Amino acid sequence: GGGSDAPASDVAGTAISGDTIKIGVFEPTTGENGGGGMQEVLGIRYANTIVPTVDINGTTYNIELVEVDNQSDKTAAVTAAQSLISSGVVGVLGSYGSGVSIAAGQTFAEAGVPAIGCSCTNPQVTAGNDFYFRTCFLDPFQGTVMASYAAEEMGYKTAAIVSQNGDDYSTGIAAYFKQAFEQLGGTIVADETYQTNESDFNAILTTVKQSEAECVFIPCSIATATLILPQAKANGLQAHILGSDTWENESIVIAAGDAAEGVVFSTFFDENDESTPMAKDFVNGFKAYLNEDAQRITLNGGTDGVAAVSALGYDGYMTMVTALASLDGTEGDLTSVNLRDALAAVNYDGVTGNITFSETGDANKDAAYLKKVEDGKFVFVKKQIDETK
Amino acid sequence: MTSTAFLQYCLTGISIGGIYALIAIGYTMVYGILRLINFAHGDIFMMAAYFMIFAMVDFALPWYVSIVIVLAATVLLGVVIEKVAYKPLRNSPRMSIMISAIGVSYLLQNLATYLFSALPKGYPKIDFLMKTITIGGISTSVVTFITPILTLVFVFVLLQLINHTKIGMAMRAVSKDFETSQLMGIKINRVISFTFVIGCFLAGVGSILYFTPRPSVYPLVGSLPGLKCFIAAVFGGIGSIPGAMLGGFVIGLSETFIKAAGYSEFSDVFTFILLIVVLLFKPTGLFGEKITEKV
Amino acid sequence: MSDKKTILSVKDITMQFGGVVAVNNLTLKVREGEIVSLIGPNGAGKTTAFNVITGVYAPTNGEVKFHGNTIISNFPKGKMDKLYAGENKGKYKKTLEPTPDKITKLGIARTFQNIRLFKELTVLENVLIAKHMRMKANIFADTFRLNHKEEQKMREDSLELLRILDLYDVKDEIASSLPYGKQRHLEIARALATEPTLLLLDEPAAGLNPQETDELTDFIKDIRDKFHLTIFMIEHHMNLVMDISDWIYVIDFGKQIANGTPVEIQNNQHVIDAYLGVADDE
Amino acid sequence: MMSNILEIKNLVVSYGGIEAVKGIDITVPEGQIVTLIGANGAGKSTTLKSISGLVKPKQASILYHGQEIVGKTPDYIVSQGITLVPEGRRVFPNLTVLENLKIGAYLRKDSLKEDLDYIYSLFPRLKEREWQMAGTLSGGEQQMLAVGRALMSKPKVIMMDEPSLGLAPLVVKDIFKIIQTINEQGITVLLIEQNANMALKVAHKAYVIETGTITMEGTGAELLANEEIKQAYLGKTK
Amino acid sequence: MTEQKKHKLSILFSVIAIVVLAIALVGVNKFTAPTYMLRTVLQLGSIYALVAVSMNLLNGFTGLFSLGQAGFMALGAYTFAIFTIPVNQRAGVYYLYGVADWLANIELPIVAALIVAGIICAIMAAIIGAPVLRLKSDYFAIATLGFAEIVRIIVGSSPMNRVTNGSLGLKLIPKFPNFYFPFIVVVICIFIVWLLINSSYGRAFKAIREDEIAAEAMGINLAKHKRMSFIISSFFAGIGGALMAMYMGAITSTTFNITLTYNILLIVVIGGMGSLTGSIISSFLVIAAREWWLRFLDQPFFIAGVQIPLFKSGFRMVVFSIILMIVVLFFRKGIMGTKEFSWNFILKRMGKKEKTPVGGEGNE
Ligand SMILES: Nc1ncnc2c1ncn2[C@@H]1O[C@H](COP(=O)(O)OP(=O)(O)OP(=O)(O)O)[C@@H](O)[C@H]1O
Ligand SMILES: Nc1ncnc2c1ncn2[C@@H]1O[C@H](COP(=O)(O)OP(=O)(O)OP(=O)(O)O)[C@@H](O)[C@H]1O
Ligand SMILES: [Mg+2]
Ligand SMILES: [Mg+2]
Repeated sequence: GGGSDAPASDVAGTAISGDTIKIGVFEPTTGENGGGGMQEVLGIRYANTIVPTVDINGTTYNIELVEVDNQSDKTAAVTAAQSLISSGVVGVLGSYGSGVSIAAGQTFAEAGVPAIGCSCTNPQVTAGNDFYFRTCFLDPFQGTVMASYAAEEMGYKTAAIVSQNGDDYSTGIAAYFKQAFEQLGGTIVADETYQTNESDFNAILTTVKQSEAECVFIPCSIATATLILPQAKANGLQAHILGSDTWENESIVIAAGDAAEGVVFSTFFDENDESTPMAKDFVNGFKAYLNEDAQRITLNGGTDGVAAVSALGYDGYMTMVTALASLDGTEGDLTSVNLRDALAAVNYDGVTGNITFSETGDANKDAAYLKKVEDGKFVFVKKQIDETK
Repeated sequence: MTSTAFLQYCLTGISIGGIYALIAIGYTMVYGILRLINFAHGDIFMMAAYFMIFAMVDFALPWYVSIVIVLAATVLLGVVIEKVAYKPLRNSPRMSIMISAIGVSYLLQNLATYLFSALPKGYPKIDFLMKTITIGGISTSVVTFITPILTLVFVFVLLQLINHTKIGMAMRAVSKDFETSQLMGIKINRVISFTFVIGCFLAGVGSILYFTPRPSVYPLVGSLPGLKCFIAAVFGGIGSIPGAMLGGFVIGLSETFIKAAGYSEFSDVFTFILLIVVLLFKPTGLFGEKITEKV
Repeated sequence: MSDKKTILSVKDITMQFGGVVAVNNLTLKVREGEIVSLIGPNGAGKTTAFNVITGVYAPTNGEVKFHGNTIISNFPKGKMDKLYAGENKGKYKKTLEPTPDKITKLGIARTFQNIRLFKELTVLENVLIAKHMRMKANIFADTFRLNHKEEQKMREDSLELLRILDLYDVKDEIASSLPYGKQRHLEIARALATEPTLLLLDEPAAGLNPQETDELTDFIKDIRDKFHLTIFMIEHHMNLVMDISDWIYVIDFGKQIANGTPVEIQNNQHVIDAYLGVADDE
Repeated sequence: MMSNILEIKNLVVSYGGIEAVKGIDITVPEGQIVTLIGANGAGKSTTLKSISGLVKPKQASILYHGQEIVGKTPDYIVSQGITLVPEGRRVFPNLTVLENLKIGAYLRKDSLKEDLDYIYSLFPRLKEREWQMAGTLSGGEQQMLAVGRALMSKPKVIMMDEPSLGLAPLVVKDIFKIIQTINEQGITVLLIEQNANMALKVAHKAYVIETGTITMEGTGAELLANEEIKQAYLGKTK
Repeated sequence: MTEQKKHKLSILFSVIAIVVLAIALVGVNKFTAPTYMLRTVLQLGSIYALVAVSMNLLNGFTGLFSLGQAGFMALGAYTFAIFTIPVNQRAGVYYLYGVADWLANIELPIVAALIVAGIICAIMAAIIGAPVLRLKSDYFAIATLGFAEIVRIIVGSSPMNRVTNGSLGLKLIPKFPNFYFPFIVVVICIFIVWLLINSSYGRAFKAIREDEIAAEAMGINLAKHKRMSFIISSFFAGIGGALMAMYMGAITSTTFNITLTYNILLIVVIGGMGSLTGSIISSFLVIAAREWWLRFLDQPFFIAGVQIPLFKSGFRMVVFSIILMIVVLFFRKGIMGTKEFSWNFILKRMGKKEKTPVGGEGNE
């Protein structure tokens, strides 16, 4: 990271010692994003049970996960990151929610420990940070995808936006959606924001209703989604509700019930996509893993549905392991900085698609999946390819 | 703004305002007696929602039984909190109890996360509350409609209780001076518990009314309503029950109309500015007792 | 009457709390160097009069002059205009409502009926605080100790005062831990530290036993002489009042009902009826 | 021989290590006026507070009608018929004068009308101020209210901590008259007074407390005549 | 004589203690790995110590119950960030909305920006202080809380996009130039507050805390003194906010929500309202406990291969809240009460030993 006293090139990093490799799991398990964060952790834990060891140059190392809770809070995130570093991790996975990742980014960079953001979509996470990678697509792409779906696929001329004040994830996507939608000739007729932890949206929804927008784009947290949907229904809102990647989460459908019908959102992963058979195995395996233990079901929101973030967590872990396995050298010069270089060159076929990283550290993913809620189920709508790539 | 839209906003504002009022009364009563800003009050409200999920979803009890159970459990929770976290600090500096309250608030939030996960849970449907009724062109659910009415009824009953009964007089006496109250033969612990019973009962009712049309519960769901109701209580003059009610309605209505005017981003800013302006003219809130200190 | 200069002159002061008329058209004078007492039944308005003079309450109507300068002046306004019960509505046109600190700066210090010390602070700190007002240094100079000499002098003066008032030995004690009598002394010491020319004492002997009250009598005389003070005092202990007062004002229901020397007052039937009662047989 | 309504044996109270009362014995015969006199800080108020349960003694036996009341809560002790007029008035500032009087009778279930009239006849000033918030009363008015409030509970024993503080001379006399009147009605009085002259005059029995110990006891008249007492507490005689 | 000697000895002891602490700090820097958690805890703890001290100046010393600390920290942090993010990287930071023209080419050195952050907060305090300080106790608290929320929302709102980057927040804020930087700044700031508190003005503040009416009767201008205390407190809160921005490297407006104020209040009360040393000690303890010592509670915990059921994610905060309440129960007035740490205790012991040989010294 620029501005720091430790340019990426000459940090020492952490060396692997002994027969155990520590991987940090930097996720919110409490606070605003505690729910989604936990699901990502579940994906990572599952991956760890599948591949608990890695062979580097003929030596087998155990992989130990070191989990730390960043509390969905940026101040806590920096210390949480620091505590991971001090426990000797060589790589980090996470975090759900871009804000905390951005906050902790420099800490990882200064320590020379590479991090893979699994589901954080804000460009700022990887921009200007040589040590941050990510396995998902970015907000600009996602915003564009949703805008083009609304404008081209559905032919909507007017749209409303509802986003969260002070939240970089939500505001970021909203801004890109607005840009793209207006470029495609549409008009944004209402642009509303709400405060963190808001739970009453009636006034905002009435305004949206008044604006007579044909669709409303609501990039928000899972909790907000479950609140806003029933209120929209009660309010008699006719506009088509569009969501962002966070919305692929069964707890929304469970909590919101039929109020969620018809909602369309973009996501990273389609468990029914035939083109990647790995996905099928993952889905079955993961469901079995969840059902093994009632506690896991609770943490997954009371169902055995597979959240996209779990898949991304799984892929993040596997990407890390692939990079580890590709390291050469022996104990002593196996360092986190070398791991970073290995990651930059990694090529891994994951359940969410093929993963290679660009200059900035972003996965070269060019596809987003659009899904729709029908009869309480997520139904695949279409695969959207990014033409700019 | 069309007239139906206007009515719609009014209804929204009055309804949410009624719930704010119910919670604000809890704040105000506890403050009135202990001079304690009970930071945990919003979280008690949140816990009440989880109780309802247990009762109706996990134990599949009918709604009328569940409501009774929820109210009882919420009241019990409040009384237990008082006994464990506040009572031992009765003779400590005010700030210590306040920190204990913050501690309870953190504890409830974290305990809820720890036990139920941070993912939102659906709030059960109470059918008769969700029935749609149509009045003068706008349709709304029963709950929206009865919330303000219930609030007014409760406020009326409470005012009678506090101003015209012995226990009410005892509450006002205890609020100023524990020792002398004891000298009058008042069992202060009982009076304080009673205050928590009322406060938590109202939080329980508020919780049912609030979550029925907003059926999603997660550990932090009580924090923002908690803060707003605290503001409502101050707005009306902390310690005053009609004040808390008025504060609740004013805040509910004003934030609704600010959002209606297209300034949703700044709705809280306006609310706070309104609060500060009111305080500048009425330094102890709208109905707050003037602190006349005889010199 | 002597030809001493009038130091404090209260004119037509009325103080109303809503409908309650606590002080009603009160006029009185305090001459330099004297000890003047204000007596009257409970609730007569004595403390309220003190509160008006020291700026705690802005009077509803009337004027207060100190050393010949008008320091407080007011007339009924707004709601009070209707409620006002006195007769001099139009007489005082000016509004002058200084805060208590301004009055203290002018040289009027007071003690309170219910002791109001800085309870958690030490005796010395209590006195030093009273000296703060007279300090010249600004907050910057004071923080960075650029006014070392001034601070030094403040400290010395305070210690000197404590020595005179017999509080030196307890200078590092917390004020609230002192026995009641000492607390009364400290209140007076603190008031003296503001370097007043007029000292108002509100029931200085309340809570003292007769022995201690006798000691207080001498003490008040002493400080009057030592600090060249004028003393204006509210008291219910008649021994004390009659012993040291040069002049006594009696008020009832906020109105002056008599004034004169102790002997005159003791024999005033009106005062006996309203306040003193028949003298004891001993 | 009259029975003792209150017997205090070996009362020791300490505030954070400092002993304020160092083992005193006091007996209060039923139907009498007993007074405690002593310098400031001698421990008089502490003694009364211990009896009414506001202060937990380090060690003591306090028998009321032969029943141990140490460790009981203040509200219980009040319910048994022991009332305290606390030092410093302690009226409820946010309650009206009338409500203050009513709350004095908190534990009573019978009609208050007569007693209210009685109190108002003792202190006509309170009648005038019936609806005023007690917090805005003058010092003396508050003192009257505090005494009136205690009387409202119809106690068997009334303990008064400096009831004449801040009262006008006329009212002081009234207070002592009231003390005698209620005593004649059969109420036992335990009185603390700085006005030792008056207190000793009305008292059947008196104790002198100095720095937490009892240094002298006797009938009121005996102590009144005692030279040491005159020297230390009575001041210059007029 | 003994007084003076005591005074001199105390100063000597304090100097020794400071030197020892400084050496310890150098030791930590030299001999621990740069990743060692203690370093983070010390840095963050010192920042919290400064904000806690600034809050204590208001709450503990002047008796003004303010809940506006987070607002001033936000203001300080943003001011600092805006002026220090390297000019050549601004485009990257303001990637979505662009940067305001007036801002595009201003870059201040770190120390200057710190002071500017403080001054902006002081000015803001002066502006809002005039009306708000007329309010009493809890009403003042809620008004300051309102102010803090207003600042936070406005900072993160869309009209501020080109200055504060709106909801997206700022990143690439310069980090501490070296390990010692935060400590030096914090020590200087706290030392100034300490000087202030022990000056005549500090005593006036305490008088206001004890009894406003009496203070006013002593000639203390309430409005003026309250305003001074508010402004100074805000100045240091601003610097604290700026340090926080440096520590974090990236900020958004949600960082400075009401929970932050609660956390600071908690530190102040646990340390003891009206005790600077209390605030300092409690900052380090609270931060160390929450961020370091209790972390293991979030990890699955095994004893002899058996997983202990309670230990799982989230348990740490549950335990932390319980500890919080227990601490309040046992230290009702906080760790230090209103007392400051002092050498008197040790000096008294020394005095006792000394008395026998020196003999005459003690007598006057
Ligand atoms: N703030 C107030 N609001 C209403 N009434 C008040 C207020 N302050 C004083 N009073 C009334 O004014 C009258 C005069 O009170 P004040 O305290 O001046 O009496 P005082 O002469 O000092 O009596 P005491 O000797 O008992 O102290 C009293 O009847 C009191 O009830
Ligand atoms: N709450 C307390 N904490 C600490 N010390 C106390 C407390 N209350 C009383 N004391 C101390 O105990 C001693 C006895 O106090 P007490 O109030 O009983 O005296 P008193 O005889 O009633 O005196 P006074 O005539 O002043 O009312 C005094 O030295 C006093 O300072
Ligand atoms: Mg008076
Ligand atoms: Mg006493």
